[in-house]
Amino acid sequence: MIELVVHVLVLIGLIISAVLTITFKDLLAAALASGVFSLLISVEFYILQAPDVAISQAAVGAGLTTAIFIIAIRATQRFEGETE
Amino acid sequence: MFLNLPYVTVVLLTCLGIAAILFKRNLLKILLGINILESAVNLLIIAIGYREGGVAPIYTLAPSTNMVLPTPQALVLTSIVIGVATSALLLSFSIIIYRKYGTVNVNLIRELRE
Amino acid sequence: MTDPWLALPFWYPVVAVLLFLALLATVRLALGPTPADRAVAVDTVNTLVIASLILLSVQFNEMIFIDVAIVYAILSFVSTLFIAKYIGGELSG
Amino acid sequence: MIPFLITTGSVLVFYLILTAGSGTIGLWSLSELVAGVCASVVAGLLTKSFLCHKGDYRMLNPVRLVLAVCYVIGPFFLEMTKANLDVAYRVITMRIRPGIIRVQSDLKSDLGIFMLANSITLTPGTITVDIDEETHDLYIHNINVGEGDEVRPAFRDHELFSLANLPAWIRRIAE
Amino acid sequence: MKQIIALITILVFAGSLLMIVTNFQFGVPIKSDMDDYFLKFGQVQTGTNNQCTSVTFDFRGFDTLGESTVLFTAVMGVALMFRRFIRGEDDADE
Amino acid sequence: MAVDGLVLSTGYGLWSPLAWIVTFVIALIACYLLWRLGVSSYKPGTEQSAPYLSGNKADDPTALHVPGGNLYWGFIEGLKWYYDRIIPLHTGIVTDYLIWMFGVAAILLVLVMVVI
Amino acid sequence: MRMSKIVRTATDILYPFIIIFGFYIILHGHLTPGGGFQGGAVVATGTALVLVAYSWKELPGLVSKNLLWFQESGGLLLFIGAGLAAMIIGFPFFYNWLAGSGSIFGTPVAFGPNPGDLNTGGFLPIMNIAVGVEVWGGLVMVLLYLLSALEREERA
Amino acid sequence: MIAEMLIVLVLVIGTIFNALGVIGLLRFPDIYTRMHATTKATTFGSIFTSLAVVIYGFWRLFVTADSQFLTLAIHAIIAIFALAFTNAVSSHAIARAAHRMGVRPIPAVCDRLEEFKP
Amino acid sequence: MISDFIWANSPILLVAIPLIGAFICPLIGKVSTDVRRAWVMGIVTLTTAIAAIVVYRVYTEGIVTYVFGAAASGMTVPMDSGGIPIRIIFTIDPMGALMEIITAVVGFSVIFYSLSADARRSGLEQYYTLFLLLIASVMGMVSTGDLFNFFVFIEISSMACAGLIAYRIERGRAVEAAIKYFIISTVAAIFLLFAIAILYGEYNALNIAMIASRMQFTPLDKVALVLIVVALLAKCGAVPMHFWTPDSYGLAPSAVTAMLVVASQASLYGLFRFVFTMYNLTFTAGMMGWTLIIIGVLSMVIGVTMAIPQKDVKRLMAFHAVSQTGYMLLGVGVGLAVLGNASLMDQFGRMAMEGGIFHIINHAMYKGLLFLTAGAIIYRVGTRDLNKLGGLGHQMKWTMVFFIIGALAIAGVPPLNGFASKLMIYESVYLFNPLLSIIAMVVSILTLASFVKVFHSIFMGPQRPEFSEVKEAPRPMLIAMGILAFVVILFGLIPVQVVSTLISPAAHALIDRAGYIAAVLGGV
Repeated sequence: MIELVVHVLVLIGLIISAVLTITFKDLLAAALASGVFSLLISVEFYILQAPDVAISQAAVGAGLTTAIFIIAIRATQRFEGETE
Repeated sequence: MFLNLPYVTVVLLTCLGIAAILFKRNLLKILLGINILESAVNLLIIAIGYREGGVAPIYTLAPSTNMVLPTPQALVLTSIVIGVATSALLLSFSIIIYRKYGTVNVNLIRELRE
Repeated sequence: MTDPWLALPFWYPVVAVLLFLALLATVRLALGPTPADRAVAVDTVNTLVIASLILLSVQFNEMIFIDVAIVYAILSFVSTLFIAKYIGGELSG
Repeated sequence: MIPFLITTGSVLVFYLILTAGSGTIGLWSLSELVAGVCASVVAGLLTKSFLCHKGDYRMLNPVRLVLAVCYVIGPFFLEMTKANLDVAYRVITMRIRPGIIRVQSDLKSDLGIFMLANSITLTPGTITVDIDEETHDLYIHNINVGEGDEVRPAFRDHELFSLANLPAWIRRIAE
Repeated sequence: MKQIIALITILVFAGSLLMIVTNFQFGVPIKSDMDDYFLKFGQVQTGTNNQCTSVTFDFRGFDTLGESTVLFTAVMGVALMFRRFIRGEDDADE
Repeated sequence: MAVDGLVLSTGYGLWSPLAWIVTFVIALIACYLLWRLGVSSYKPGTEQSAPYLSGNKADDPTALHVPGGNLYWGFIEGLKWYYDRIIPLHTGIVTDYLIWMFGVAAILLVLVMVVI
Repeated sequence: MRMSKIVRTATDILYPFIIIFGFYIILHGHLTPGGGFQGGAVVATGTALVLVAYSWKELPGLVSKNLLWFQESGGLLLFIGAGLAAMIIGFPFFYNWLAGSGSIFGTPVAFGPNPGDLNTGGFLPIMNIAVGVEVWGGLVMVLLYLLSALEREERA
Repeated sequence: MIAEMLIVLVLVIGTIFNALGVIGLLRFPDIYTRMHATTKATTFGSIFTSLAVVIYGFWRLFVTADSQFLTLAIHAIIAIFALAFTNAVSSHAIARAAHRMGVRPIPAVCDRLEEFKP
Repeated sequence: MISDFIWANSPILLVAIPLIGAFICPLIGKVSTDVRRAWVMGIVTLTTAIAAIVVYRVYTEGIVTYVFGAAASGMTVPMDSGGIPIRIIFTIDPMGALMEIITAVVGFSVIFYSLSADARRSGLEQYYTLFLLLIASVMGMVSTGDLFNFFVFIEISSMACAGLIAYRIERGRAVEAAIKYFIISTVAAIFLLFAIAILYGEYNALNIAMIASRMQFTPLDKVALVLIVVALLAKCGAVPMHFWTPDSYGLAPSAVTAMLVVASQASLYGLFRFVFTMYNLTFTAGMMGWTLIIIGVLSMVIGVTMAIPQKDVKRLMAFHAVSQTGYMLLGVGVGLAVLGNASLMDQFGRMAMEGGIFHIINHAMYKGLLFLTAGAIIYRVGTRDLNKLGGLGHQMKWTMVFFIIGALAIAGVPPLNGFASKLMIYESVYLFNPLLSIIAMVVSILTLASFVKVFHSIFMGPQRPEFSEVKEAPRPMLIAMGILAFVVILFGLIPVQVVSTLISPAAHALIDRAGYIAAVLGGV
């Protein structure tokens, strides 16, 4: 029962962070939320007994994708822009 | 035991990713949508390979018969690497686009039409 | 599997509480007026999740799963530094 | 050469700690030792210019290392516990009076100022916000500035700690 | 108009993918004969404890070669993007 | 017969490259013969080679060239109703392209699921 | 631009240990969770730590692009060469010709969490090292190129 | 039994401090005070929850003499060090960045750094 | 000894040699430019030779299988596994061999071409590396018998293509084309991965033959089928998803464009492989066939009508590529639609499929030739606007001849190869549905019309003063074009031999699902 609770919490966190990633107008915040998303999906892999994948996802999602993304934001623009 | 919650999550994440791809106008946001979509597929593959009460496919203790399937993990490893490579390439394209066009809004990146 | 220590009921509840706290911290992630607030929230989530990963590795009785937590502890530092460097306006050539 | 040896040695120790309990030669197996030496030589070659950046080898002194361990589990941990009780009190009562103050320190080495800054961050009511690169003055966010303290231009470093004189410890370790 | 089409599309996708939820049962793989082979013989054939690695590098090693090549390709693409131009390389075209 | 191997038969029609080549060669020979019948009093560079436009002076040759964009003006004008619909579809916005892709997938999904 | 002195000192202390931890993950890829890609990503992130704490231009001769190119190509060539070696001794491509051979990396493996049986796994450790080296070079190179793009942005 | 009690005690302490940190994160008015809550309390709490794992590992090592529990304990200690080390430094980095970005401590009584760098 | 080695390992050498060439290429470029050229040329020649060996092997021995990492290369099913293949298996049947011929020929001539075309540019080491990677990935895509491996190769090919499209980044439009192509192909690859996940979850197998033998046609299989079809249609540029095609074909360097055509054909090959081998005779065969037919007809019509008003020569040719893709889809779609009916199949279905498959190879050849001529013109003249070009027939005679050959071939004028395949498609499709055949013919006429326009604008007319300095294209370019033109004429003159030796076995291999399964799983 209690593992179900843990599982559900992680899945809810996934959905929330995905929604936040999409809805933020500030791309920096979106990148942060995407970092949380990949962290939580790594936890989900961990719970589903895939530690290799969890390390991989943590390394990529936490460290590198966020870093590359922030450099890209720095090189482009930070806000999404309201105009069509 | 866990019902089919991971699969439901996969469906929801897929919808969110597609929504980000189709409704957002910013290239970097579209990239984030693609990332979410990829993560959804990865989660689906891992969830397919899960066995109730299984342990990781690493022989740390005595041999156990109830291990989760190893192939999905191998597939997802490959898929994650492909995801990071995709992100890197797409972001560098975006940087060049911004340098040339002054924007990353897809509605304004349309010199090639008709 | 017959290890009596595994039946001890105190790992999972703590993990559940920690993850719940991590979810609470995402509220600050959603609200935070400045990016720095959001970075603090992400840092908090990272710490809490690392703690729960360490506990989960004991729960699963797989001692080497703890490597994941170490990797995450190190790597989240790097991404936090990148964020800090960016919002401090120091990220340049 | 000396930086390479120091880096390799410390890295090898870390590797051996990581793989402790793997075999029969002491706590380690033979292949583990061989792999550890190879890996640490490579890592030492690649990172020798970092760990011994300033050409300052005083941390090789075993007394200082022992003191460092004592420092972490002794006074530092004590201050940290107090800090957390303090935070708990402030979280519950919301009785805060924050401000950024300037702290002067006579620590000279990089490691010393680094340890002091981290100690300040993890101990009562204070967070290091910025550092003056030349004079090593720390700018500190204090959650509860004392009455009348906001007019003081600078503090001494030991005034921040109440239970133990952490700067003195750090001076003994790192200077 | 486009928004409505996109919304309908997403709904259709969600409906189709819900079939995954109804057809697969979480925790019970439908078939597992290939993976059972890996779990049974992998340790003996490849001499590894980590069956995930043995699948990644031995049984499906060619995929891993492809994966590394993907990374290599991406690095090449990024290097191509940020290369330095040689002098006088103006595009005569257009 | 060796020629059989060169005939592409589709059941209703056939295509024989060999016969075609023979025809082509015959046509070439005929052309050559016709060319030989001509009078060789042509001198390049004189007014014989200039185009005769009812006695008017010829235009500058470069101005006579019809640029490619104008070639099928009539065709495009005649199918204006079609082109007015089809060209705006190529908007140049990548999201629209993705909507097309997802839309086709959705239509096919509905077809596969519902119709059959 | 550099970050503050505290971050730089922390980087100096942490960097060798991150590198060795990445090596640990690479070398133990066939025994514990981890492997070439994961370890390579950890090491690359360690280098990213240096890149972020210092300015990428003032790195003391560590991150040279030539070395990175060589790592990238060399890792992949080692990988594919391990496969081709099987072909040369008469087996199909990617045949695990070292497993169970009794020579280097050829002893059978025992059960255990951290048994120190590094000398097992056939050519899997070689491949792990190859992939690790390649991933390290590749990811750091991506970061370096993106950072150099930033610099060019500022000059323009 | 004593070990169990100890583990439960440590876990409870850790959880409480983590909770306090998160509450502080939600309640405090500006970023610097929030950072007080998160940095100190969550680091301390996480150290305590991980300390439970260390105690568990050493206790089981003592009982069973199985070397994998030594691995567990050592890796948990390393995780604790990594956690404390990186948390302190990264909170300093964020605070510095926030101040450079122009976030001022809102209810502050004094701001010496403002005078140092106008 | 060495010949035995190469003979036995030829399927993997086909992929491994370009890969090794690509891995060494960035290092060797640091030595000298000439060394790099010689290296690239040698690698491509070697690849072509190996491809010839593989093709010869396939046409003499039947389906060739190669198992990675098994104790013996022919051991597709291990003894103790209970009859399931567990490793990655290369399965090359005549259809795959046909695609390998295309890749080898086009790749060889295109590398030869670009050695002279791009000699004065920067970033050439990455350029050639990506080119070799593209060749390797296309070879892998058409050789592999494993679903996930196909996905990996398709990712490599789309990344290499995107990098190559954006090669001239000083034009922002090239990067725009590349990013559009890359986003669409990434989403397509995610679709494919979704389908793979579903199929893996149902059958716990990744081998195509294994999945085919276990196929049960559940609703999930339908979802997977739709995802696969849409993904690969998008990758090959069929109509509602064709928007990336003119952009990327138009903006890439011409040599790359010729190779992009081949990469698209490889996706088409994947589509045919999955539909025919994995889902052969399901209850969706008729519907899928009609889907392919409708999409094919749409591609033909919209492609050619959009081509007519274009002013950019390469963009115009790109729209023709869309239109020609429609022919292939039409031919093979007709074959798929009547797959279950043996009498109809004998009557015209097989012929339609042969026509469609023959069109693949013809299209790769003449479209490659046309793009190379366009590239030569742009290289010498510096503009691609049809309104500004004119009168080049005076100086670029050989280019004009090659252009005429290509244009007549694409329009289906005898005696060139386009005519042969189009004749087969017309005749057989007429029996299936006369309307479709008539549409195809009309499209063919419009194709001819639009190429008359191109020919007129580029080569006809008086010599223009601004082009008086223009010279003939460099000799390596002409040789590269000559190779392709030779193949075009050759296939036009001996279509029967080509059809009976190359095309008919390929079509048979697509239909013969049991043979494919038996080659992998051992007689079922």
